[in-house]
Amino acid sequence: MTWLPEWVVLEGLAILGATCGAVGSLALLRRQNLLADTLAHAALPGICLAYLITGEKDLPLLLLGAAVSGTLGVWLILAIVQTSRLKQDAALGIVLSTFFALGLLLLTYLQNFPAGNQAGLNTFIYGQVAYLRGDHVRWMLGVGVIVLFLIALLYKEFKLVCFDPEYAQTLGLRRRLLEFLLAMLLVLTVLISLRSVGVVLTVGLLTAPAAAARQWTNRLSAMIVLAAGIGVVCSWIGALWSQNVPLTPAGPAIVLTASVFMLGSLLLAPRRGVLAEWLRQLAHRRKVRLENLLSDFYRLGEIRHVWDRPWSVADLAAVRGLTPDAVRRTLNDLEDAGLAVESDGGWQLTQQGLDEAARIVRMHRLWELYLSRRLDLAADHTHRDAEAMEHVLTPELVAELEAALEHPETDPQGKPIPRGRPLAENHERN
Amino acid sequence: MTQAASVRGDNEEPTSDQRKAACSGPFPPIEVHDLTVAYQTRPVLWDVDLVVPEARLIAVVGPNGAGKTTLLKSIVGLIPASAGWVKIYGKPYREQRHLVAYVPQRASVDWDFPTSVLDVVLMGTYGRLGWFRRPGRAERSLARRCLERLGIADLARRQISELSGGQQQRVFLARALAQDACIYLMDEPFAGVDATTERAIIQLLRQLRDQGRTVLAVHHDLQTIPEYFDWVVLLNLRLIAAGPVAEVFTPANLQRTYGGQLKILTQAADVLLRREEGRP
Amino acid sequence: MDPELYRMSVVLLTGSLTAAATALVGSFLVLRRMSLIGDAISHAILPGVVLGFLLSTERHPLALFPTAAATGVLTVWLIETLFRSRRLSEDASTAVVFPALFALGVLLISRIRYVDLDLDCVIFGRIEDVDRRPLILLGTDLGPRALWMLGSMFVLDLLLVVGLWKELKIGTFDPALAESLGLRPAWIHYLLMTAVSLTAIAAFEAVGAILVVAFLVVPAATAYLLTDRLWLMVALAVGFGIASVFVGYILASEPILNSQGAAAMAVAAGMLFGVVWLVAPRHGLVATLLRRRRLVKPE
Amino acid sequence: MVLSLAGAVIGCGRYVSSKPAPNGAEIVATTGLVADLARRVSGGLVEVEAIMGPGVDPHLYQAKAADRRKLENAKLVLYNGLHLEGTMSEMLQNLPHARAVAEGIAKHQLLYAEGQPDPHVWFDVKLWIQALGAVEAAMCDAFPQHADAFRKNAADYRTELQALDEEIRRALATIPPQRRVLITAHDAFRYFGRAYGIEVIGLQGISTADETGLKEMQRIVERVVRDRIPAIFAETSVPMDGVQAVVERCHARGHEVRIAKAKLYSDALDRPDVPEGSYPGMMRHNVQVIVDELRAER
Repeated sequence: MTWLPEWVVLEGLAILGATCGAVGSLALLRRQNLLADTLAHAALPGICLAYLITGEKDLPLLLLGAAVSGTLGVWLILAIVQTSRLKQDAALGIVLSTFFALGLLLLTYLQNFPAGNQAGLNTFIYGQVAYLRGDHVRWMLGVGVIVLFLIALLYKEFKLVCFDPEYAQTLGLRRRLLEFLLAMLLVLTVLISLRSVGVVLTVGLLTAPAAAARQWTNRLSAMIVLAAGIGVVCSWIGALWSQNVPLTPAGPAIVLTASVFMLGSLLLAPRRGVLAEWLRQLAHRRKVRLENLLSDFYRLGEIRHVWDRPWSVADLAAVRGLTPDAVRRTLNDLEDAGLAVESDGGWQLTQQGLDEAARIVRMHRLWELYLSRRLDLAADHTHRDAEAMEHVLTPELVAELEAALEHPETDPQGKPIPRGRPLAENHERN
Repeated sequence: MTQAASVRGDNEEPTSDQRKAACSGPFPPIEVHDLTVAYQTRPVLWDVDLVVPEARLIAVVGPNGAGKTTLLKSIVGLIPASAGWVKIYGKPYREQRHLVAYVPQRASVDWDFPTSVLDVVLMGTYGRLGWFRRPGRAERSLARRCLERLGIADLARRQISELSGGQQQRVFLARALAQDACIYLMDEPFAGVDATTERAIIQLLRQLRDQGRTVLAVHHDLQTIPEYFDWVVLLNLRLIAAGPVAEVFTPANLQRTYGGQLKILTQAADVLLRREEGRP
Repeated sequence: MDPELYRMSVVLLTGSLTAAATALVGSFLVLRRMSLIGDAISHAILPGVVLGFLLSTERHPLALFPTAAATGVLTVWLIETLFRSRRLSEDASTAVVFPALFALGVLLISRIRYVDLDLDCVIFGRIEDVDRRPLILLGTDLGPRALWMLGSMFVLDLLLVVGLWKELKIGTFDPALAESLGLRPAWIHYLLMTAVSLTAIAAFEAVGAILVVAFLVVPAATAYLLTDRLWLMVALAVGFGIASVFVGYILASEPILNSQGAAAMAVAAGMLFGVVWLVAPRHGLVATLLRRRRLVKPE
Repeated sequence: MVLSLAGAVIGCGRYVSSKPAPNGAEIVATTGLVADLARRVSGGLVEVEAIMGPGVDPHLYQAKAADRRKLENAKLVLYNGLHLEGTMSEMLQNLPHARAVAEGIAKHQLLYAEGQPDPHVWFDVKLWIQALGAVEAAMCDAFPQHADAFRKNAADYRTELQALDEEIRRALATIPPQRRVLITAHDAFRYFGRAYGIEVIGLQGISTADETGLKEMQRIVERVVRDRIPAIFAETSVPMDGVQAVVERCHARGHEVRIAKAKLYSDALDRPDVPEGSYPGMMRHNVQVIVDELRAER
C-alpha cells in the first residue's frame, strides 16, 4: 500500500493532531495563539543548551531543555506585563525575538563542535515529519496522553478559567495555578510538535483546527473533541498528500490542509458560517422587499378606498420611487407565494395577500405609535424606524405592543391601524 | 459560625426564615477597615472604613473612576489591598468564600464563548463542587430553578451569544443565585438592561433581602436609588458617606461625591425634590 | 580606507539604518498593540519571495520586492478580514494566516528546489557580509546593496512618519476620533502596514528575519518604558536600535562571543530592554516595586 | 543623521580595531577539502587554514566575526563554489581575492538538479583533479615567487590522485553489481555514483536544509526492502535521524537493514592528525566502508 504513509507516521500525526486540536481550542478561547508562537521560538535556546550541557541528542533531554526555556519565557512575559506598562503583544514580541536570537547564537556556537551539526537542532526550526520514529512517537504518545488526560480531568475548571477567570477566583478555584497549567499544556504540546512540523507550522496546527471546530459547535466539550478530530484528519490528509505527490514535505502540507479546512468551515458552517449568514440576509432582504410591496398595495387601496381593483406597475413603482423592473420582479415573487395575481393589465392582491398586507401595515403603525409615545419622538421621525421594525416583530411582541398601547385605533399621523380584513370593512363601507 | 452551611447542597429551596437564620450572626456581613487599594502607584481607594448591615439592599454610588468596582473586587480578593482588611461575618474572605456571590460586569466576559445558558448558571455550583467533580443532576435542577426565578427557563439550552443584554444580566444573576450565598456583590446589574429586566431584577433583589441576604450593587442611576435601595454607599476615592438612603442621600453628600458635575447635581436635585413632594 | 574599517563601517551603518527604519514604524506597532505583526509578515511573505524569484528571469535580488510586498499587504488584509468577520479573535486570525502562508511558501520552495532560496539565509541573515553584496545596475557596481535598500527604506519610513505624523498619532490613540475628523485611519493603517512589509523585506534580504522582528518591537518597547511623549519615544527607539547594533557588533566580535552578528544584535536589543526594564525611573521594575510600598496620598 | 552615524561608525571602529586581531593564514579555504588541495600545492611554503572544522556542514555553516576577518586578511581565499557554502556564497562571489575551485571543472561534466549544479564534485576524483588545476593556477597567480614549487607539488599530487582513482575503481569492482546501491543521509554522492558505477540515493536533497517528503522517504524504504540492500550509510556532518528512520521502517517490514558501522565523510574531512583528515584518506575510508558493508553476504 504505497499510497498510505507508514503506520508510525500516521500514529505520530494522530497524537499530534489530537493534542494540538484540544489544547489549541483552549488557547483559542483564551486568545493565546500567539503565545504558542512565542513558546515555539523560545524553546530553541533550551534545546541548544540541553545539547551543549549534556552532549546528548536524546529527544527527552532536548525536550526538557525546551520545556525549561519555554517556561522561563512564559514567566518573563507575565513579569513584563505585570510590572511594566507594556501589553501582552509587546511582551510576546520581546521574548520571542530575544530568545530565538539567543538560540541562533547558541546554534552558531555549536557548529564549531565536532559533530555539532549532528544534533539535528535545525530540525526543530523546520521539522521533519518523514523522520518520525517509533521512540519519538512513544514520547509523543506519553506527553499527548498526559495533556489530554489533564484536560479531561480538569475540564470544568479550565472551562471556567477560560470563560470568566475572575469569577473562578471568587469561587475559590486556584486561578493562577490553572492558568499556569494551561500554559504548561501549551508548552508540552508545542514541544511534541516542534520536532515534527517545526516552529511556525506548530502555531498553525494549534490554531486552524480549533478555529474550524469553533464554527461547527457552540459547546466547549464538543469543540475540543471536534478540534482534536479535525487535527487528526487534517494531519492524515496532509500526510497522504505528501505521500502521493513528489517533493511535498508533510509539515506544510498538513498546515495548509488544516488552514483550508478552517477557511471552509468559516464559509460553510451551518449557523456561524459566512455563507449561512449571507443566505439569511438574502432571505431577509427578499422578505423586506415583498412586505414593502404588500404594504404599498395597502396604502394605495387606503388612499383611494378601493381594495379590489388592480394597480398598474407604474402606480406601484411610484410609491417608493422604485424602477418598474424591480417592482415586476417582486410582483412575480408575490405571485409565486400566492399573494398577488395579474389581472386587466395590472396587479391585484389575493385575499391572502390583503390579510398579509394589513398585518404588516398594522405592525408598522403600532411601532410608530409606540416610538412616538414612549420615546417622545416627533411623529415624522418614527417612520424610518418603523420601516425596519415591521419586518422583524414577532406575534408575541405585537401582542405586547398592543397591550402597552392599550389597543389603539390610529397611528401618530392619525391613520387607522388596520385590524382584520380590509376588504370586508371596505365592502361594508362601499 | 453556622451561616449557610446548613443549607449547602440542599435541593429544597430554603424558606425565608431558614435563610434568615443562616445569614445572620454576631458579626456584620461585610466589614471594611482602612482599605487602601492602588494600581501601580495611583490609589483608587483610600482609607475606606465601612460596616455593612445585614439584610439590606445597598447601592454603591460614585462618579466614574471612583473605585466602586475596585471596592467590590477587593472585598472578594480579586485585587490585593495595599493596606487595611476586609472581613466577612467576622472572618477573612478566604474562609468565608462560600457565603459571597460576585456578579461581574456583563462586559467582562466574551459572550461568544461556546457554552449554553444552563452551563453558565451551573458554573455557580463549581465552588461547592470542588476540584474534579462534575455537576450532576442535583446541580442541574438547581440551575434550572435559578433560571426560572429569573424568568428565563426557556433559554436554558440557548447559546449565550444569542442573548440580549437584559438576558445576559439575568443569566449572570441566575449564576449568582446558584451559589446560594448570603452576600451578593453586583457590579452594575442594571447597566444596559431593558425596563422589564430591570423590574425583574429589582424584584429578585428584594426577595433576596427579605430572605435575610445582603446585596451590594454598583448603581449609576441616581433617580432610582430612593426607590430601589435601603442603604447607600457614596464613594469617590474615599468613602464620602454610608448609611440609610433617607439619611445619607442628601444634596450635600452628593455634592461632595460628584464634585462640580452639574448635570448629575441637577439630576439629583430633581430626585430629591420629587421625594420631598412625595411623588415616586 | 582600511578595508577592515570600511567593512565595519558598512556593517554598522547598515545595521543602524535597519534599526532606524524598523524603529520608526515599530514604535507605532507597539502602540497599536500589533507587535507581532512584524513576525507574522516576515514569515508570511515567503510565498511572495518565491514567486518573485520565479517571475524574474535573471534572478535579480530586487525582483522579489513587488511580490513580497504584495504578499505582506495581503497578509495584513487577510488577518483583518478574518477578524472583521467576527468569527475569530485578532490573535487567532494572525495565528491562522501566517503559518498558512509560510506553509505555502515552504511547499513552493520544495517543488522548485532552488538552492539559492535557502531558508536559513532568510532566517539567520548575514549582516557581516553586507559589504560583499553589491548593487549592480546596468553593469555598474553601486556599492553595498543593503546600504541602498535600507537607506531608501529609512528615508521612506522617515517621510511617512514625518509627513503623516498627526494622522498616525491620532489614528494610533483614537481611531474613532481620526475617523470623525476625516483622517481615514484605515488608509493610514494600510499605509503603515505596507511600510512595515517593505521595511521587513528590505531588512530581511540584507540582515535576516530575526533582526527585523527584534528591531520592530524591542527598541520601541524599551523606549516606551522611558517616555510618554510620542516623538521622544520614536527618537529613543531609533537610539536604542542603533545602540543594539553597536553592542551586538562588539558582542559578536572575536574576543567576546565570536558569533553571528544579526543574532547578537537582536540579543543585545533584548539585553538593553532588560536593563531599562529594571531601572527605568517611572515604569521600571525596581521603581514600580519600590513605589508600591509608598503610596501618594490623594488630594 | 547619516553623518552622525558615520561618525559613530568611525569612532567605534578605532575602539575595536585597536585590539589585537589574529591575522589568519595567507591562504584561507572554506572547507577542509579545499584546504587539503591548497596544502598539498603549497607544500608548506604558504600557510593554509580552513574555516570549517571537522564534522561541519558547509551547507548550513554560519560565518562568524573571526571568519570574516580571516577571509578579508588573506591573500587568497579558496572556496568550493557551486553554492556549497550556502549562506556565504554571495559574499564569497563578491570577494575580489576569492576563487571557486569548482570553476576549474568543465561545465559539461557537472551534474544538475532542478537547474542547479551539484557542488559535491570531490567525489569524482577526476573532477577533483581539475579542481586541483584551478587551485594551482590561483595560487601561482597570488604567489608568483613560489610558482615553480607549486607546479611541481601539484603535479605530484595529480599523479597520486590518478592512482587513487584507479584504486577506488578496483575496490568497488569487488561489490556484486546488483548490490551497488549507496543510500545516504543527503544527496552528496551523485558524482561518486556516476564516476564509479554505483547507484546513489539521498534522503535529503543536495542541501541538508531540505525537508524530505513522505513520498521520497517511502520510495527509499521500498527500494531497500525490495532489493534486500544490506546497509545504509550515515554521514559525519548530517544528523542520524533520517537514516535511523529508514532503518526502523525497513525493520517494520521485516528487512533487517543496518546502519554502516562507520560513518561516511561527505562534506567535511576529519581532524588533520588522522588519515581521514586528508582527501585521499577520506576517500579511502569511504570506499572501504562502502565495500565492507555492501560486499559482505549476510
